[in-house]
Amino acid sequence: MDHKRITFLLALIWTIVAVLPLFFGGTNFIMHILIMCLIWSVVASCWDLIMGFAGIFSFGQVAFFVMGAYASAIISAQFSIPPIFAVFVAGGITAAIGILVGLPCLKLKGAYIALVTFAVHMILEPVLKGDIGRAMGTGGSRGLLTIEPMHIFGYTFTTASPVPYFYLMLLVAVLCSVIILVVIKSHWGTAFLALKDSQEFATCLGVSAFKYKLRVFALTSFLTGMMGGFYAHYVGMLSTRMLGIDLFVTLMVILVIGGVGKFPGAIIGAFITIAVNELLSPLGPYRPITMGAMVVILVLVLPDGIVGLFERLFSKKQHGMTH
Amino acid sequence: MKKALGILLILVLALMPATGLWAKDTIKVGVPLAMTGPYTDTGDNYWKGIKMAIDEINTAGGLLGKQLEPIRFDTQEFAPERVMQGADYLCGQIGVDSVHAGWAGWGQDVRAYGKYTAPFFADDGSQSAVDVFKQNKEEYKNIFQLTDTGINQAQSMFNVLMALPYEYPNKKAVIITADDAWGTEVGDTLEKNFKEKGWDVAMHELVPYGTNQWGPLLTKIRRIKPAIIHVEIVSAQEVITFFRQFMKRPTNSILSYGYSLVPREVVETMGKEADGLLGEVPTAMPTPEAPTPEAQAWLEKFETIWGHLPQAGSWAAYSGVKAWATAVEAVGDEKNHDAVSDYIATNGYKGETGWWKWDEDHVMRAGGDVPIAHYQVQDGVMVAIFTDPPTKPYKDYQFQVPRWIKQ
Amino acid sequence: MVIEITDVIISGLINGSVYALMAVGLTLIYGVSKAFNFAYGSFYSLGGYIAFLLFGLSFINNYFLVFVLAVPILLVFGFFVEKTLVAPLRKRDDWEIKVMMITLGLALFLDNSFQVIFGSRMKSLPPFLEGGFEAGDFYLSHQDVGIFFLSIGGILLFRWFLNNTRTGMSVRAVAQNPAGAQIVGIPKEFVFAATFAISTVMVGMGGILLAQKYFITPMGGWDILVKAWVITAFGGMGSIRGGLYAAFIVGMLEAFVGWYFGMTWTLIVLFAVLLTTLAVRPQGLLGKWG
Amino acid sequence: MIELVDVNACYQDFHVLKNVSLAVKKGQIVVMLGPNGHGKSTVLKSICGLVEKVSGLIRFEGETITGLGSEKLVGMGITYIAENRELFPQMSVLENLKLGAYSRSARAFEKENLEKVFDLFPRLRDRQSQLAATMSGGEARMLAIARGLMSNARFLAIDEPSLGLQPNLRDEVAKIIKQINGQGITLLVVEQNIPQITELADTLYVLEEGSISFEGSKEDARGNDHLKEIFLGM
Amino acid sequence: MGGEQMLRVTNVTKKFGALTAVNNLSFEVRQGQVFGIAGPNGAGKSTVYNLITGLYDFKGTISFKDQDISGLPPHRIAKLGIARTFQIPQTFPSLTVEKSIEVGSYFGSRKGFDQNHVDQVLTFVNLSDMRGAPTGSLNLLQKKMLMIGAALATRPEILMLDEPMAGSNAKEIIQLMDLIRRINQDLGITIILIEHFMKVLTELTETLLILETGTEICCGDPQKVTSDPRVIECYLGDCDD
Repeated sequence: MDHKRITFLLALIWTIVAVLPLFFGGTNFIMHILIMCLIWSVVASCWDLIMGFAGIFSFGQVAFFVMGAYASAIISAQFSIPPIFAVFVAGGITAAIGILVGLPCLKLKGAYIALVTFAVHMILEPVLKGDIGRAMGTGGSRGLLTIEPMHIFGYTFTTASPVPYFYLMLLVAVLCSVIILVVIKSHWGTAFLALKDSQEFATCLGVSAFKYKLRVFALTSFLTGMMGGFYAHYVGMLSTRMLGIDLFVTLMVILVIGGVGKFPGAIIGAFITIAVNELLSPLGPYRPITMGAMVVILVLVLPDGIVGLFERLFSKKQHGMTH
Repeated sequence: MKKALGILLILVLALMPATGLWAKDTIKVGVPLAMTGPYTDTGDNYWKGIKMAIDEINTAGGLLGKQLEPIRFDTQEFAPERVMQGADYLCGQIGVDSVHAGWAGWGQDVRAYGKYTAPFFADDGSQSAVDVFKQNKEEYKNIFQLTDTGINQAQSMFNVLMALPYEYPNKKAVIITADDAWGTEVGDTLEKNFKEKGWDVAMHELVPYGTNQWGPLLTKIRRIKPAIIHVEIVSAQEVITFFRQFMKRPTNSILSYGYSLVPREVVETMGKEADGLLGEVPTAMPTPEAPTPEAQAWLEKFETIWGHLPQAGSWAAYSGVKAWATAVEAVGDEKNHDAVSDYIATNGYKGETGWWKWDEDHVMRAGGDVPIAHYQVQDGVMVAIFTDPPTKPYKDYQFQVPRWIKQ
Repeated sequence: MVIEITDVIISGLINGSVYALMAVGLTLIYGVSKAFNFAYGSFYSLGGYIAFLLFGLSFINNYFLVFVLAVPILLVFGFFVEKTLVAPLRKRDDWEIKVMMITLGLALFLDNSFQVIFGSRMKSLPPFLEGGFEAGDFYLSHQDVGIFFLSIGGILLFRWFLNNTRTGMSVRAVAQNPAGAQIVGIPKEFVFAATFAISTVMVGMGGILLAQKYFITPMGGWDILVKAWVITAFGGMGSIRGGLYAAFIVGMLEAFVGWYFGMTWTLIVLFAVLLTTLAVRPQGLLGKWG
Repeated sequence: MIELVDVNACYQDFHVLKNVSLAVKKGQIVVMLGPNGHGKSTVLKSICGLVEKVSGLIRFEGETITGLGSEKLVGMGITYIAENRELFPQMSVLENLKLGAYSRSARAFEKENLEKVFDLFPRLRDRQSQLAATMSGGEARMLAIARGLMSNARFLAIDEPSLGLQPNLRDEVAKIIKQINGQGITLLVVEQNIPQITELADTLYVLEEGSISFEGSKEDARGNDHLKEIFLGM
Repeated sequence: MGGEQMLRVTNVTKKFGALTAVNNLSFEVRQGQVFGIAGPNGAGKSTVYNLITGLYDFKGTISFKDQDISGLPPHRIAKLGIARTFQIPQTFPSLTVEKSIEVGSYFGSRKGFDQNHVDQVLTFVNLSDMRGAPTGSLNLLQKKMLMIGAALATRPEILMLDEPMAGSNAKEIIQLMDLIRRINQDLGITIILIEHFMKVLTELTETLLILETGTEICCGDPQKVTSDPRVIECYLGDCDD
């Protein structure tokens, strides 16, 4: 998809999302879901950036998110840093961990990278719950029950009136999507694609696989960690339950629906997935069954997600749109 | 396969709007419980009690002449934002007049539902939930805990262990708990108590859920030969595998399972094999024989409806609904949430075993007519042998020295 | 102390043998078709549930009959899944990630279907061997010995199958050189589906073997998936011998770490060892097919 | 025996063969020449069912075989011997050979063919248990040809047998090709580094840009200046 | 002839398992030269390229303008001024023609990205009309041109071409030969050329290296080399034409 079309699509999505509070502003439940949609849309976009564009099978996205959330909560509590700064510090910490995780991954291939990054996810829970975590102030298995709410210029965002926080998150999500767009559009994105298509030729043209792969780890884990921070200060509570398989699968479904490597598909995917998940909620145990069935069917029927479907419809008229 | 899935999907989509239709003029009751994921079974226990209470009220003509209508919400794994979503959905979106939860998230729930006014009944059994409550008693006045905290429950377990008519061969204890909030709360309290009484806690192990290879730990236990082993993992798989592997070469130890004796599978799977195990249930309806005729009637009714004896939480959740209904009758307006909450807090509720009184932290403290019951599995059935506090033997039931202890 | 360490070693050996059976199945699919099966753990539970259902039938009263009936069911199921879900994706450039996604979806579907059909409560099977060896403080149950020998036997049987049967050789051929396999007339697509089916049988049999000891639960397979995955990568994806060594190393490591440091450390140590290994040898202990 | 009429073949979007027509008669050796990358291998692979998108008519002994997969064709007696050998590296020589006789029709003759092959390549007999990966280029080439023979093929398509061979072995390859042909096997060979093989040819084809640009005997070819220029380069 | 020494390969050996792909090879390339490498398929020609550009590690030393480049990662070597193409055209299907050229300009050029230079390169390789097209839609010749263009965009001092003529017809060969000449003479770029067509090599190159199973058979003036009996025997066979 060319950049003009992505920009247009982004503008369209965010405009629609921006007016949603006019309809749902009074219903906390829906506003809350919308805020979660915004958060997941950024996290999923980051995942898409690293997996879809850079072609690195990183499965550590949820782990980075949780790290960022804990880091921000702990920093703001222990060093009394205002949350609005703490989230960036948390992003920085997560980025540093992202680079550390990225280093061994440079040498590895597809499924191994998936394993190493997923290993980070698996280790995180015992670490956060165990002695190390408790020493850092994670509250062990009880989790953190009091996290300072976000406040800017004396205004405190509370969950009781979510509309202001919705707009704050919208601003953050717009900024993140612009960052991702700029990255895709800039030489970074070109480097990712070139490395993904033909690493040999790309490196022989001077593209440093090392540098750009580490950068994508750093960037995506920074943004993801930062979103974790925003999440923590919004919800006000944290536990290692986030590391359950549910969230991981939800993010995967977002990508399946949105389309891998089809930015801004992940954003659309996030809104659809979270909405469908809520709609299916009354079905109780049939909800995950339906979600699972949907993934299976969608991968077969709509392998490039919704954006891929649009593209296919477009490219029939307009030749030459490769994936 | 594809076709079948497609049909399923269509069915689901077709069913969706149907769930959104509610009959008019009912009182809506929120029921946020785990319907999927690892806590499904505990969610089920609570639901059975809640459903029984609601059906009872409805068949008796409803509350203030209106039928009760439960609105369920799947809390999944109690991720913080999920708990919040539940509160926003049930209280914010639907506008229910009371919420009956079970295990709902160790304090996250207090926050989430405290924002609203509808009376909220939870079975957290957690000191951290009480701590959150104490931060703002006015704001959280609609929150009611149906059971005592883990600290007090653990204290009670210790009291009973010390009161058993049995002479311990040594003063060595082993504590194994799950690495969750409940497990650590119980484990830490027990360790403190043991140490105060001059016992040696030779091993205090946290284990992750899903542990079912106990070889390495049992190896250590066999060396220690403790007088008491306390296991606190509220998941049948773990405690059964532990027991079976322990029984291959048992030590002369009393096996205390605390709250982890109560998942229905434990006794149902093992039957008489489980004889000798100790455990406890807070806010309990002692079995097999209830303390009062009303309670006995309730027990029998539960068994007729669901086909088995009540599990931990069923009766507590049932009583929560009844307590709220009593208060609503007294206040005369289900929408006056504050008045209903105040009524419950000051007047309590008279249940099958006697009076329920919430303390100033809105916790149903163990004792009086609603004590913690301590059980031993005897002949394949959970038999209440003690109640606490105060620690006293229950009816004529006797503690039996487990068969694996060689004296 | 000696008895304690013997106990730990035996516990490591028995777990290692079962891990080996599971890991060999996973490494097999990866080695042959480069597909990563996220639903592998769910197939483990599936095996258990099939056995549970079979034991519910009146004419079935022993494990032998269960195995005889369960194997073809698992075989057909695995074959069917490969043909309908995995094979259609193989033509795509990004099929690797698509296969991961579709099998993840399948896992979600299966696990929750188990939950709806069988309930979230665990299911148990009758023990297949009673009693045990006893010598002083030392005890070894017959069941564990049985599990050990059946697992090892299963792997040896599989090894024999790979080395000595025509189908087995064609599986190895596709793994080593798919183009070459096609040239000599081996139906590649069939071999892909067949290996998928065989690996389903292996993990399903694991599920049946362990059901009595560890029970069957709807979500019980995830643990198995993660372990098998770690072992596979540790030993070298696609290397059966590597997987075998890795399985026993992991089994021992778990036993010793759990005994010495505590159970919560096993996962951390496991992954630490894995990461260190991969940092030094990105292809795992034993690189390709061995 | 083999006949191609207006065959087209594509790899992904890349149209490799354009209306190729050729014929190989029973018992013949036909040699195909042409610049690298112009589709010679694709012709062989198309015949042997190794190219996904093939259209046109391919006939084997009068029977249409267009679109059939290699697993069928190998059974019918059509076998491809790849330029880059495509052996199974972690298997022994014997295992490689046995797999050569994978098809149902070849299984019955496995023992017999094994003897024949060992007679043809005595060196392989001595190295039955050696892993293919550890063999030298020449031995591996022999093994590839031997594996092809194990399929009991009546038609062999041999792709650049000289690839990676030491010069002194080329004579041997030519000799073997002659011997194989002598056993009654029809051959279509792509080879331009071994003049001896060109010498053996009953018919020569030249493939340029995916189309046949020359068909005729070797004598005709010698007289053709264009051919000299494009592929002999002198 | 007689320019400064650009690239020196000294005693380089590369083994893949039991196979020795390159065996104790030494040669040097001087500035402004067109240096040819020939030899039968599988003689190790492409491997030599992979060693020079840092894709594989090896024994021995390779130096570029007196700087030892052995062991440097490929992107560093590219940045020093060594560019290459591949025998099987490698392109970036996710990128357009212009973007692909930009990759070279942005990442490989010491002078940094320069739009004018990209435009010049596009014109030079005859792809200005296709700049917006996705690389997947190109034909074989265009893909080769694009590969050469991307390599040129790095402003290399040495351009290494791997069988550029493979799969081309007579007309295209002439076109490509002309392009190579222009790169060498107009842009002053030293060229190393792997090729099968003897005619191309004899016409274009000043020095010709013949490889056989990774070993040097002969090296020197192409006319002399092609008349060397050892070469005729190994490479051309005793062709009676």
